[in-house]
Amino acid sequence: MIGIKSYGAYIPYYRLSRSEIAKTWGGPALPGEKAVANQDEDSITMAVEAAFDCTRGIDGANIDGLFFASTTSPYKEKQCSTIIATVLDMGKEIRTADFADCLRAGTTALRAALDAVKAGSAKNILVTAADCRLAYPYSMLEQSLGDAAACFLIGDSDVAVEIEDCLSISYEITDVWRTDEDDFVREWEERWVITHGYSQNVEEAASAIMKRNGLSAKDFAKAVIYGPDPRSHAALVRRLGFEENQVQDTLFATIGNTGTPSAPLMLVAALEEAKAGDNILFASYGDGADAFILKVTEQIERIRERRGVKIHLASKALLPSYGKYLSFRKLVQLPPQALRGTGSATIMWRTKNWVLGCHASKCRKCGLITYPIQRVCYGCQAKDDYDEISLSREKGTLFTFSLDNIASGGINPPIIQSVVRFQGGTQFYCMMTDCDPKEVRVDMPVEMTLRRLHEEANFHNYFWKCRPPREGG
Amino acid sequence: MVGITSYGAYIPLHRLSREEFFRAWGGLALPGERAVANFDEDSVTMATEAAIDCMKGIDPKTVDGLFFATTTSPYREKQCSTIISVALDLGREIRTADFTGSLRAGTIAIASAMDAINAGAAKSIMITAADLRLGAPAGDFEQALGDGGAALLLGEKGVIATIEGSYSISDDFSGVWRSDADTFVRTWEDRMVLDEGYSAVLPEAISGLMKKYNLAPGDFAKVVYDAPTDIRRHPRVAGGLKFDAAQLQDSLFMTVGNTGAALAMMMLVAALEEAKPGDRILFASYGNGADAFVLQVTPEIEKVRDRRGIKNHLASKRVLANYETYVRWRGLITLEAARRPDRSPTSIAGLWRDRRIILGLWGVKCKVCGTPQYAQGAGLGGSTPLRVCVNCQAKDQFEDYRFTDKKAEIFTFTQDNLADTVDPPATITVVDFEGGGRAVFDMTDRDPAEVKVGMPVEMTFRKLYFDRGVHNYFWKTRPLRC
Amino acid sequence: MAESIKNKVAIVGMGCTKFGELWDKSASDLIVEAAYEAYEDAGIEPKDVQAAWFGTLYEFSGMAGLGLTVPLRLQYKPVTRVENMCATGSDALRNACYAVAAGVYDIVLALGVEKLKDQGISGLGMGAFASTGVSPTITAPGMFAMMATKYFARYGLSPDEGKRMLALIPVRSHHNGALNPKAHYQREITIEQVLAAPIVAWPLGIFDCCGMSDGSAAAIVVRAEDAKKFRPDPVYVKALQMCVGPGEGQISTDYDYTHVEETYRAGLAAYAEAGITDPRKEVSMAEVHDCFSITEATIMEDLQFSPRGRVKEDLEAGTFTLEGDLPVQPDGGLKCFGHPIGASGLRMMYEMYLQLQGKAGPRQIKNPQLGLTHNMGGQPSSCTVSCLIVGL
Amino acid sequence: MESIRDKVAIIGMGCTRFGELWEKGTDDLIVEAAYEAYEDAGIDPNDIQAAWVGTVASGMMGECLSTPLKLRNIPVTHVENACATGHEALRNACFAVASGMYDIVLALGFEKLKDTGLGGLGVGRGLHPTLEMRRTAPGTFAFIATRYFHTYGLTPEQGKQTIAKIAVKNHHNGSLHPKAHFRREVTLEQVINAPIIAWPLGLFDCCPTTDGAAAAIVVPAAMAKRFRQDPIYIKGIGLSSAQLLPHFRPNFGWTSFTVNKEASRQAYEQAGIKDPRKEISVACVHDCFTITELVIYEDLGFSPVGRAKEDVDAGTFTLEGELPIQSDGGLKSFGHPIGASGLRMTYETYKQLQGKCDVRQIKNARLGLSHTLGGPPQVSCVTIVGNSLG
Repeated sequence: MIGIKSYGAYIPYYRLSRSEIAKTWGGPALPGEKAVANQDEDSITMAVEAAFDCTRGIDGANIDGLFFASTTSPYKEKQCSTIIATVLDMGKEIRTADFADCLRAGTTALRAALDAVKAGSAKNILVTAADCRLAYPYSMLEQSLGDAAACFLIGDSDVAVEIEDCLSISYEITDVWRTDEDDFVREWEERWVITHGYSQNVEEAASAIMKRNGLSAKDFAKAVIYGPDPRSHAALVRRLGFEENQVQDTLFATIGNTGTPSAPLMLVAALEEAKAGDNILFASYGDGADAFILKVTEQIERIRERRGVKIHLASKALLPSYGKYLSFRKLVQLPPQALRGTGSATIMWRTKNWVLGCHASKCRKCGLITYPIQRVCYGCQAKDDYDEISLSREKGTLFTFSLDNIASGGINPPIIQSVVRFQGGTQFYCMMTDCDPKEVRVDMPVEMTLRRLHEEANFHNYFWKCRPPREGG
Repeated sequence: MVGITSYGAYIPLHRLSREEFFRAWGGLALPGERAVANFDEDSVTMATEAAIDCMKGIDPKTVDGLFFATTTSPYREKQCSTIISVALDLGREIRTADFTGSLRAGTIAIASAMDAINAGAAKSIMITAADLRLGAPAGDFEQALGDGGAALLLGEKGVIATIEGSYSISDDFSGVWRSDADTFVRTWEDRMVLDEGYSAVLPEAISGLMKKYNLAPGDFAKVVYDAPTDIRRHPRVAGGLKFDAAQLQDSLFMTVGNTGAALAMMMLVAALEEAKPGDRILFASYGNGADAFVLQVTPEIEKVRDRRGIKNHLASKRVLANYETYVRWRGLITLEAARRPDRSPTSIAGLWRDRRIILGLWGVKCKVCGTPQYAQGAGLGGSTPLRVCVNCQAKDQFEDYRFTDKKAEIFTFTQDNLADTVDPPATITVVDFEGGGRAVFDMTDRDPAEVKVGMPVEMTFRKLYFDRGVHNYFWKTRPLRC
Repeated sequence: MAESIKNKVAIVGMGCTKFGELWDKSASDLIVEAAYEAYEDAGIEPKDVQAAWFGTLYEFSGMAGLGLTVPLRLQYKPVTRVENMCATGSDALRNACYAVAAGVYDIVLALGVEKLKDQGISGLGMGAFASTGVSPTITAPGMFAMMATKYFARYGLSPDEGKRMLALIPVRSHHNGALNPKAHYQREITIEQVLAAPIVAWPLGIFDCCGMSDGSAAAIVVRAEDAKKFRPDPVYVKALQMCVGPGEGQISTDYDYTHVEETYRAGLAAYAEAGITDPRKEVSMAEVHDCFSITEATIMEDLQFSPRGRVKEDLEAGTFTLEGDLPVQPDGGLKCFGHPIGASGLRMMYEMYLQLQGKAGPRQIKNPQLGLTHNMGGQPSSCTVSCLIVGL
Repeated sequence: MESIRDKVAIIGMGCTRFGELWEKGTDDLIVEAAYEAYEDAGIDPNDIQAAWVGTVASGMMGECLSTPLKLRNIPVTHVENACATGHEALRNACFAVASGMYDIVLALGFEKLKDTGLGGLGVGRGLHPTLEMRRTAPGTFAFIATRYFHTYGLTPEQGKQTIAKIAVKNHHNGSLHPKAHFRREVTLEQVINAPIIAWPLGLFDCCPTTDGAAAAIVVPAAMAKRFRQDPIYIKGIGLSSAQLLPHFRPNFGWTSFTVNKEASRQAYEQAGIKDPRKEISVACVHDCFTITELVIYEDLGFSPVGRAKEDVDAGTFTLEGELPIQSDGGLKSFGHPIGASGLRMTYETYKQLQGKCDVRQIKNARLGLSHTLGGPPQVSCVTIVGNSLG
């Protein structure tokens, strides 16, 4: 049976209290907080994090496809799935695809992965979904939207969740949208959006798949159903006949509506609590709806050590101000920075193994590990005699650091310049992110995270940073 | 075995001689001409046209999925495959997906459709690809790029070309790219782009495919893969792989230009137009990696010979008078605003309510008197579906009646110089459909001097205009093409 | 059985501003000027007005009854705002007449106004009505041009012949307008000028189109039996008819684009109400809705002034000139007055009123008995038509 | 392997005033430094047979020197070696003279930094864009401070107090030098309380950005006395380049620089110095940041490893101390016009050895050391001069 072999999630470290937004603009505050991607995060970096979480203990080389779903891809013409696959050290002979334009793209990609595995054209496919959507400042939507990513590994052996049936409907409606030139999410009148878009479609798809399988609400341990806001969600699940204890929370109060990864993220949260034998109804929405019937197997216990939703949720820091959020999202004009980075397609391509893959060279003669890759060994001068090893998942310690007030050009100072020490003395020079400068100490443990470093030569340049380890994993 | 069951293509009517770019900017004129989408076309409309061509004689009910591939989607958050599926009158319980990001998006979508059919999740899936990429003025891309679309229907029954095998590689190299904020295609140094991208990765995929299926260059009647903007690289790859020049499918560079995510599929359509049963075709495409397929043509191919495809669309053309028209159509210069009243604000609720009427051009036929009728309303308050027959006043006695595929005749028309349009005068036609029905539409792809009362026209799916965040798609009339 | 309005009410006073691009005047200015001319003409005080009907189309010219009461400071009187596309002015008068005929009021005011020239654009928008945005990219001249295209095709006129026929209409209207101090355009033109003018919407050129103007006109309506108390020469209402079509022109293949059924039917009804059997003979003069030359041409046929397909002969014979059998647009028409929408119907009536009272100066038609006004709102394929007849 | 010791001599030197010389271009700086050197040596410009010019970012080719000085058809070589560039010009000039090829040569270093509109030094080039992105010089040297404090058990407060004393000392010396950029004393409190640039380094821990030029006339040792009675002889020149940036060097400790140790070892060996702390009379070292000077004490063998603090506290390196360091005020007071710095330091040791330093004069100076460190610490040059042969 084909299904989900592993799951992973990512929620940014930073949260913004909705009352902070309301305090800035006046007007009512929705309860809770939203997850806010750091200024160096985007949908690619978040998808990478979720994929790492999902592939904990799984060798990237054994995965033969990666699908990326997002409505906030940083490129119009350049495949983001390839970038992510490179980071994950997946091979070259793999299937990659970017699914876009639709908040349902995550489950659309999931279905495509199911097809590919079922059709025998791939064994294991990673499906990542991430979004970092912008709402107009001062709008109510600004309080609702959050940033996050989710990931599933789809395969046909050792599945933790069997996918027993799926159903899709497609629906032409311009309810919540962005054109190719829009920065901010547009929305038509809310009641219409909910009634004729979300509620009608999801109800139709969910009812149809239950009917087709001769199931009713009571047959499910959990109903994992996308919800743009808690109230509409509650009304819908009630109409579908679910009791409160069957309903998976929308994560609205803690993360916000995250768009493409929203329903997948809820599913991750549900699976964290699921027991073997549980039936789950899973549905997502966006220009139509996708519905799935899932059955949890005993293999679920094998993948409990993910950071997933629960642990990522617990690991957080509140942004001190709304202004910080504005600067993170570049919604205010900041002073120009005299950046030194000069992007170069040639250099980035040539060095993708160590830039994206986080590869160090390990000398075959003396065993010394050096980052970045060195052709002539620093220890024994052996030439071109090394293996590439990835440091991306290694844990290290902070060997030395400085809190650099000038490196940032005055924006969000200080930059935490870091020298990370890995086992065997490997040094990794980088910046630290997701950390309060006051808490930086020599010898503190750190882990690596891929971030968007800068935009030069019209590329988004991604590179690794270190951060205090998030909980778990 | 899964295969292609039908094909279709679309090339805009208008072409611009590359000499016109030279006239405007000096520098280097590439040979030939390029296809230029009309001001009212975009990747959604061109993909729709190609899909309509592909659907000729096929019942929409038999198609249960539509995948759209492009790098120039008009929306970032709104599924375009859904829009196209409504225009094609596909059902609601269908699979839709937008594949983007890569110039290989078309073949990626094909691979996904094959999976879905092989997995039994769908019987027949339409893959339609179109691109309308912009080269910055005065640059090489402006000359080399072209606009167009192609569509393939995949399924298991009535296969015209079986897909016998496939091979994909993924490669994180972006020699030609656009970030989320870019309007124009960017490129790195061309030699590096070609040496390390196209000329390295594409042959690797093709050789990998041949090796995997134990095939040699001589086993193929045709080899079809897309060309980069530097056209010289296209035959060079073939030569390196030991294919004869005769085996190589023309890149459409001289006639259409590089159509991005649609190019490989358009070339495949051109190849299928000439293919004979039993021909084996190698089909590949490049873009952040490469996909390669082995196809084998079946006798069923003869059943789809009536497509407009590439050949007929190529022959049907009008050469644009000058570069300035191109610049105007692409919105590359700011023109004086028309001194006309603002348009009524677009009501999205209205568009949604009438989505089948607007996107699917569905009208009604009176069950009492048999009169077909299409109501688009007078503009005030949005159009409303017909409830009462215009002829016999019977109320709610209608059956659905579709006008998209009906030919029509101009009853009367005007050339409106006052109307706010990118391509004045606005040619407005009152048309009577064959079989009955009357409606008023903008006319496109027309020569104003040739419009006559009684002239036969057909319907084409276009973008009327952009208003407050919405691309308004609707149908227009045009002189019969092909 | 419905009764007729014939001879139940009378107009005892009228006012009309100068029409034109009145940059220095607001809608309120125009309202005051038209109303006070009417008060004075009727010999009444403002406080004598018991109720009013206010015709205006666009919100920028005034909304609700307040648009009238505020500038005129009408003290807590009932005022109804009437809107019926281009027939708005006529419909304001029509409703005022019905209220008086009903015996509810003795003295009422009907006033129409439109202030178009504050928008900075040419042409009339559809305002803030939401739409699906898929209507054709067409303008008013474009809509009517489609009648010309089809009229020429149907009656075998080459475009040149057709245009030459239509050109006679603006040449005549400009001649009349040149004689009218209140007209927007007061300049004669030649056929050659008309034919050589730039094309607006083929086959219509600039001189085939009416202007864009500001203006206002007003009438004081009283019961017929009271009319002579106000003046010796009141004008009596003989017919008030209106026909609103089902909008089949864009849907039904039966619609022929060479005539407007609504005009034909409104005319038929008005003639019946007024007891007219031979309109060409009995109607002394007419002000019709000549928004475009082709519109007037087809109206002549729809109102049975000319036989179907043969208006060309009448135009060439000068039938509709001031000196002809049936003078049309004696004041210069929409062509010279422009079309401040709410005002037009009452402006037409103002000319009929003056002519019947023999006060039209150099434009005076000899011995008129019955005058007809015709307003058309919308587009050929979907419209509202009013047809009013007044007489001595 | 032979030694450069006593083979060549410097017979004339020149140095411009250092500072934000808004009104002066590179040509002005070059001409001023060169003509002071000509005059000091008592030679005519036409006597120059070859020249070496050092600049990192202010000029290209030998022509950048020959054009302003109108040097006619003689060989001019442009050298560049990061912050050791000035020293490199001198070093290569010395080698050419020692080889017997030329008799009278000019070595000149200059840099015009204040035309860029930037507060800091210009761009380091050649590093990968993603690695170069946010790298700053203070950020890199702050790594050393963090790690030095940590390794030797200093609290951040103790560490900052220690390096602050270096800034106080250098400002004191600079206040006595008419050509210095900063000629103002600072107090310990001022240094400690200054704004943080890159923690733990504050504003006064950093050298300024400055324009300047310095030049030397080099001749064979045997000819030196023909020009003047008090020529200064080259005793040793050591140069060391690292094989990998410290950022990426496995097991790198961030408390000292191997290149410093290696360059000084070479120079001491050539000069026959066994105990540098005792034998060197005066030293000008690369105090781009106070922490750099601290570790240089240890790298160059002036202080025991990990115990420079004791020497700092004891005043060992003040003008009156056992081994005066930065008698002219150092980079801290002169700034760091990169190509000029090595020659500016040599200018100070030259003048000290000739006894011409007025209020800054060190008694009985016999051997002077100058040291530059190019970075992100990866090249080090140590030049030792003496005022007598043998």
